[in-house]
Amino acid sequence: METTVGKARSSIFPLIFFLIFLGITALATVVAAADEAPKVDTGDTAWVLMASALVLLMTPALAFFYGGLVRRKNVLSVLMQCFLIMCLISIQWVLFGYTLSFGPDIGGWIGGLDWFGLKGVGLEPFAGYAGTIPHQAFMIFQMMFAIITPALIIGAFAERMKFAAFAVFALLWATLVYDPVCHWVWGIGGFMRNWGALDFAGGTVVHINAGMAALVAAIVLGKRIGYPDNVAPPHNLPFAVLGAGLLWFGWFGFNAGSALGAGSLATSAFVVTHIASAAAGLTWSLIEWMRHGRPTVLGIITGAVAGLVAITPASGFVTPVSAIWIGIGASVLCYLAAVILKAKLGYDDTLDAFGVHGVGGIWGAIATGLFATKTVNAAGADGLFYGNPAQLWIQVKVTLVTVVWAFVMSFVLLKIVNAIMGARASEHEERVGLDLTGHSESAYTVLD
Amino acid sequence: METTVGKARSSIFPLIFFLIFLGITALATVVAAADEAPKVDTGDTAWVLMASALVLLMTPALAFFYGGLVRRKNVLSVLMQCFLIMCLISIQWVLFGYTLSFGPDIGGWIGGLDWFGLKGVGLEPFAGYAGTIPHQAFMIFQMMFAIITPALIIGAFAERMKFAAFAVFALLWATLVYDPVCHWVWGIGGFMRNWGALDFAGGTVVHINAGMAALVAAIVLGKRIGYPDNVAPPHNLPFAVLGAGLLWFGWFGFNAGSALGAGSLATSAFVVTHIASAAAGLTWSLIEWMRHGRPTVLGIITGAVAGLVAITPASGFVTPVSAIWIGIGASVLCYLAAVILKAKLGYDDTLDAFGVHGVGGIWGAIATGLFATKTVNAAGADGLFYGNPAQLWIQVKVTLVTVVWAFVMSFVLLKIVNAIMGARASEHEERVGLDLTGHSESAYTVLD
Amino acid sequence: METTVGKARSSIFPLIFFLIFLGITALATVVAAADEAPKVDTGDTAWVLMASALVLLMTPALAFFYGGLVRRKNVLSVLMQCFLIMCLISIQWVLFGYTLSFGPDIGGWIGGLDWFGLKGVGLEPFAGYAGTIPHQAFMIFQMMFAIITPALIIGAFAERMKFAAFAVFALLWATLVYDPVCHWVWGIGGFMRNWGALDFAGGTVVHINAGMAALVAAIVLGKRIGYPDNVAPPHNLPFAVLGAGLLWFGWFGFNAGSALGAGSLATSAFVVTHIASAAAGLTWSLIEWMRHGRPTVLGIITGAVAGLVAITPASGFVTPVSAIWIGIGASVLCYLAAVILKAKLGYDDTLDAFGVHGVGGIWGAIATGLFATKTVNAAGADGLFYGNPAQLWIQVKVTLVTVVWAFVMSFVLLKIVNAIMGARASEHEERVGLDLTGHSESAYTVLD
Amino acid sequence: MKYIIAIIQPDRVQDVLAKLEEKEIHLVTVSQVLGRGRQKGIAEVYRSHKEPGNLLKKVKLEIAVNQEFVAATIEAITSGARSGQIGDGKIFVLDLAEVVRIRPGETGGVAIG
Amino acid sequence: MKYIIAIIQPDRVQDVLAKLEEKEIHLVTVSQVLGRGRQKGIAEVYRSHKEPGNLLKKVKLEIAVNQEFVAATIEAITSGARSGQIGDGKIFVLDLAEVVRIRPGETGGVAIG
Amino acid sequence: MKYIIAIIQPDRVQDVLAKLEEKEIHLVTVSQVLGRGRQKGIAEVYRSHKEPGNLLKKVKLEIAVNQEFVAATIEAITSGARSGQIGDGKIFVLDLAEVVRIRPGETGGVAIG
Ligand SMILES: Nc1ncnc2c1ncn2[C@@H]1O[C@H](COP(=O)(O)OP(=O)(O)O)[C@@H](O)[C@H]1O
Ligand SMILES: Nc1ncnc2c1ncn2[C@@H]1O[C@H](COP(=O)(O)OP(=O)(O)O)[C@@H](O)[C@H]1O
Ligand SMILES: Nc1ncnc2c1ncn2[C@@H]1O[C@H](COP(=O)(O)OP(=O)(O)O)[C@@H](O)[C@H]1O
Repeated sequence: METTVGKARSSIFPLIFFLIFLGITALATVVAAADEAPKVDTGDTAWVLMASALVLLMTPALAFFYGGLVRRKNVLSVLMQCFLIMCLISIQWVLFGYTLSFGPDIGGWIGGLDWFGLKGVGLEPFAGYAGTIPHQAFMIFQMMFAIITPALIIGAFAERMKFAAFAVFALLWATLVYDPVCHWVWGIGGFMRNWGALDFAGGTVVHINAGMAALVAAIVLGKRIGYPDNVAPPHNLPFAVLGAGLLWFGWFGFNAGSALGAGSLATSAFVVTHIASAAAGLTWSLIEWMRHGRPTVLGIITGAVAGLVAITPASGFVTPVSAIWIGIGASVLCYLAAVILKAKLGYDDTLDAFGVHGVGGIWGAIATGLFATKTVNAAGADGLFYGNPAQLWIQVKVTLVTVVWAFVMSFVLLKIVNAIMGARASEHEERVGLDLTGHSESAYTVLD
Repeated sequence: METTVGKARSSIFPLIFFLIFLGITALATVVAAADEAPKVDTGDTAWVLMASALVLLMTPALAFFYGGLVRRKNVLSVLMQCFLIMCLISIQWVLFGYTLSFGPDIGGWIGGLDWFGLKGVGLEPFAGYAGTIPHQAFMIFQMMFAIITPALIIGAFAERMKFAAFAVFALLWATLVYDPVCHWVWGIGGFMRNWGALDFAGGTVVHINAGMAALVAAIVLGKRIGYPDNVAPPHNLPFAVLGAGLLWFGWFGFNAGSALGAGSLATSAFVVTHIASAAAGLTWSLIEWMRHGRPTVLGIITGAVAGLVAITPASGFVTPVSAIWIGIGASVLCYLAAVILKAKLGYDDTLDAFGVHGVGGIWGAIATGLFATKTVNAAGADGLFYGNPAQLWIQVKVTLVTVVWAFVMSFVLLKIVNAIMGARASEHEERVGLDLTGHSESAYTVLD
Repeated sequence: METTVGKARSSIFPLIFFLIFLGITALATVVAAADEAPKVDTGDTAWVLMASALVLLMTPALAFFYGGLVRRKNVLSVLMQCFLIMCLISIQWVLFGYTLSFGPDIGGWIGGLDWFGLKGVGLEPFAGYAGTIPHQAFMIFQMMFAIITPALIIGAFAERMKFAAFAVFALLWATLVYDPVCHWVWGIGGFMRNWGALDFAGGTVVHINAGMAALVAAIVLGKRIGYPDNVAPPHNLPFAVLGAGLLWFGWFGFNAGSALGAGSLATSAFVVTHIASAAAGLTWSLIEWMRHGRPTVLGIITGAVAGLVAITPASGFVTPVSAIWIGIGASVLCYLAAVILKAKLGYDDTLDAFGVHGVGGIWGAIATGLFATKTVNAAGADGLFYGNPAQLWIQVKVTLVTVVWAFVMSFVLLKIVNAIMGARASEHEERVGLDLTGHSESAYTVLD
Repeated sequence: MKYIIAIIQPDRVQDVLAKLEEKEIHLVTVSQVLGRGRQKGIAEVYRSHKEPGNLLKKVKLEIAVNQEFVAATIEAITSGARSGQIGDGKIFVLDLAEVVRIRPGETGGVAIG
Repeated sequence: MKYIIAIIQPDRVQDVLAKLEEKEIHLVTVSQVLGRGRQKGIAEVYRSHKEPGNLLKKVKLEIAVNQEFVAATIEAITSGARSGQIGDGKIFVLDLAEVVRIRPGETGGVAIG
Repeated sequence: MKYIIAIIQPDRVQDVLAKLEEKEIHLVTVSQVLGRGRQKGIAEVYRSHKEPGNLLKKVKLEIAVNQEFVAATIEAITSGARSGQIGDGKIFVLDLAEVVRIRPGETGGVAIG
């Protein structure tokens, strides 16, 4: 594979230069790694490839989770938006998304275009990110995150956004909002990474980012006709349950895959992910049971997802027992946001993308600063409860910056899209349904 | 990871003491293993993590398999029961289920509480159970079994059990019925394990256990209103097919994952699992074809599941060709039970949880005693057909003990729950449907 | 595992003899491999097992992709056909399918019966096919391909074929059409393999083969009553989307699994598979958007599948950027075939099994001859664009031979089946629906 | 001839059909409807938000009969559908001007059966 | 004015609609129903247990027409729906007292079309 | 007594039910139907093939009322369902010979409410 190696080299040069600014030790490590020509580990690669497949599956899963909750006349529009993102963002990532996010750093803000079109992103490991799997394996794993993040936002504007406007917004958002934050937190040289921010699998990058965009979208697009009292209930709850089940399944790839190898760390992430989800699902049910005398299916699956969201940034740093607390906190806070707060403020976050991902993501980022411990991950840090308040402060800072960034940027982008092409479907389209008006299809036939 | 190791040690002491009673050889092995400080194998870990995810997926899969077969008005109640179990039993397992099942043995009957809250269940391998994967990986893999087992019982009392009563019963059953049997068969020191019982992936622990509980539940709760002639047919067979497909997929993790590594044994288990399922599905179809002139979808998926159940205990010990026979036997016997026997005796096992899991599990346990061969697994034993009748006798003994235990304990627990809170839904609730009366939701909207 | 080894040996002898005819070098390699007693690699095995599970899942996935697109009264018949194939072909493969396909070669045309009933297909690696995983792992992985290929054909005759006739045809086709082509292309000694044909994961063996059979079936069985204007639209598009999502997920196993290990090659195959699918889905949407002003859900999922089909033979040999071109080409060509050509010629390929798999497969086989490069896979070859027109010519030859073979054989088999038992359902059965008339079931209840 | 429309509780369908059988009234058309009546059903709750307007699931029966069967039909329906609780439903009797059996093209009283 | 209700076989809907078109009868309301009639459908079998009571899937057409169209409508339906086999269905003709078009609020004969 | 059948646009159901409430007309039966009318809906397109015959989704309301409520009912439906665009729907008024409440077995005018 001569040429690939060649390619790889050529783009390692700028990297090496940059590394000098990172200090000799760092440099040493990497160079060393480079010298030893890091060997691909089959077990690690098997796991990261499988994890990538699992995370890819999360987008169709999300499509069903969301699609089951909308009205019969809009279910296809949701599935379509999710599928479009799977296609569109994948190409964006290959062409320039990956290099903007992980390419050679420019001042801590963004990756350079050196890896445009994956040039130089070869099949040899790139020690800077993952020393035991092919660089392309890391690239494709990260691609799946870039795909699902904008898809999460759909929950906020479901049932009323124009498809064309959505497509443009999604592409802009992925490029101008997601890629930068991704670089700040995970890219070599990213300033938040240098602050020592802990975000194992995307609490800030994925959930806070998407959650805030969701809140903005709900506000900018306004309420659906008839909201809150004349909007029909979920048209197919079993679909939502199917989606939730597949999300839970896929999330193992999301979090445990972020260990970028199959060892103790992946195992730990896998375990706490499951536990937090279970604790959160149980908590949400109990809250409903106490408040209404009956736990609901929608409640338990929403809780489980909230738990998965909250554990995401913490999943590589906390113990199983801490995971229970994180899960409980997730359901309590997300319930307050999705049920109490939303009703109070009156914005129409159709499927609680903000209530669950925004709030859950913020809680997760903070919780990481509370429960993180080096006993789980020596490469991590200790949190407040392990005697290190500094980490909590870092987490707070990172959260605030991301919240502000995502809010402002999403607002600006939506306003621009709206000005150019109109973001909201016409009243007629909304009444008839987006499936027929937007895609000339109906989800189900009435007669045989 | 100093502390983790520390923890691990601290709770290995009682284990070592106990091991002394087990004789020097056993002791030697373990200590040796401990001395060599077993290294985590990335391939084995990747496989066990993936297998854990697959087994977790089986519970939502089961939810759809069951949910598709009930009436429209009860589908959510089934999905809810499955999801609750995913949450509830996970927490139970973390807090005390795992230590009761696999913790340091107490007289062969139960595990001690040393590992309460996973204390000392760390990220180092625990050679006693699996020497090449982190101890927590083994713990989480086993957790998924503890989750799905009580979920299997749902099939017997679907459409008529009160949700609260169900929740209490599930927790009690997991703790007082499942955990002990799990310890007897798989826990170090468990008496059945010491008998030399062969149960590769849970024929006794999972299927006979759940199957007998199902029979008891069907009897104790009584028939549904209108059974057998006025109960509407499956409301959504495609959902049942979806569930069956995902169960088949997940079962590879269930059986091949039980090899706790990715090598020849896992491969062998994977292969025979698939073959037995195929043979059984085909057999059930042929039986129906002969008896009614038409094979049914419900029939082929039921057969496939029966085959998966039957091969479970044998999956680490038999050849591909034996797997065909086991599959054929499974469908013949389960068909007799679910169709002929049930009609004769007149109990209302709604979805044949006993007919498929009870009968299939018993057949599997016995078949293991017939077809097992050391050529497949040197660590196993030969069965009757390989000249070792003793093994068959062991299998029979184990089966009988489990059958009696599960029957009696399940009966007692159900009676207690019934006495305290009433296990059966009111006639009104049953007529209106458990979705609306139990969870204030309907699965599908009628109008758009 | 003495005996297994014993077995393995015993049937390696004929193989060795045959190898002599293959020349000393080949012999040397294998013998060497044999001498070194190849060791099972846990990472590679974990990946191949997982990939096998993924490919198995593709058949239920296909069932939903197809099932969602037919009318309400025929959905079960499609699910049933897919499930029957899962059972039937698995047994066929174990008994004689595998040995016919991969057994010791007979004159380049077919495998001998030496491995009848998997005799001698043990748990040791078989270096000739895959040196780092158990032979049975290779066997089961290949089995999943043998299952899904005939299932693909269902799309062409859906809604009008008699179940019994289908069962007989499927078995004959798998044995007399699939197994030989599989041997030619992938079996040691297969003549196309010796030509140097490149087919990484089954463009010819799977897709062209099934696609041509589909065209034949559509022609031989004739149009459905009311086609084209009075055939109701897809009865459940979300099911089709679910199927497409799971197909995409499973295809990672299909293509990346074909690397038979977890390393750079698997990673490369994984990456290009995803990219081609994304590019194709996007392309199909854009075509519809331009032609009708609205992109459809059915369109984007059809495009995504077309992309997956086209990249299949190329997946081990091309770069990410080439994958984009292959994906674009797939959607353009398949759109022309499924929409323009089909309407012109007027045959009723119900779900475009030919339009997507036949045409997409042909494009993929040719494209491999254009875009293949040794920089990705040293064991491969360069294509036209990398200065080697010879490879293109080989690909064309292979395509032509497969097209002719599949067309003629499928035609003959269908005619025979038709003559013996009648392939087409009666008008009454077709009007009432195949679910009720063929399986005595209805997919959904109308009342609760 | 009369065209009788009855709205009943979904779980009573089998009982009513049986009763009709007893009275030799074999021909019935059944469909699913939603009803708003006196009965206040169980409110559905999503994200802790109570759904307004309780449209409950009901089943509609349509039966065309000759005059002499009207009483028997009503009798059969009421006996089969009555639970005594609110929500049992209603029976509406309309005049039926003409009936045509599609098959042989008979009309009137003979066609109805 | 008459209110015509027809119960036909599901697979005949397109044919009947076409026939109605020919007779310039464009306005129709269609719905799915279950019917118990003379036709003894194929019994459904689950776990080898034959389901009782064969409610077969049928389609219901509702057409409001002025007196002069009644014959044509019945003619169109019968011709489109007739297969000659049992189960073809029935046509019921009811008197229609009044019709109101919601849009402009027209009433009577003019509103019907 | 009259038996009123109305075909309206699906998204108007809530509005109409509300209007009916205002006029104290609580009892309604609702069902989903397909309608072919003047309104030419958006054609569905599958594999770039336009589906023929546009049967649009509509909702059917059935309301049995005493004579004195007829006007109010029609008024409520029209006001709630009217968007002014084609497709708003129709109201059909049939004579209702008899009503029986299943529960206590009342009949006639009292049973209707
Ligand atoms: N006047 C009416 N017009 C139309 N439908 C009615 C009328 N009265 C009752 N119904 C139907 O009958 C069902 C049962 O009526 P309800 O008032 O709930 O019980 P009951 O008839 O026992 O008082 C209602 O849900 C509605 O569908
Ligand atoms: N008297 C009736 N009242 C209500 N529905 C009827 C009546 N007669 C027939 N039907 C409907 O018409 C359908 C066809 O009737 P059936 O007796 O099966 O065939 P045919 O009309 O050819 O004798 C039945 O399934 C039922 O739905
Ligand atoms: N004469 C009729 N018979 C039966 N149904 C009708 C009739 N006229 C209208 N409808 C129903 O009313 C619906 C609306 O009618 P349409 O002509 O589309 O709008 P408008 O009533 O505003 O002219 C139609 O889809 C159909 O279901």
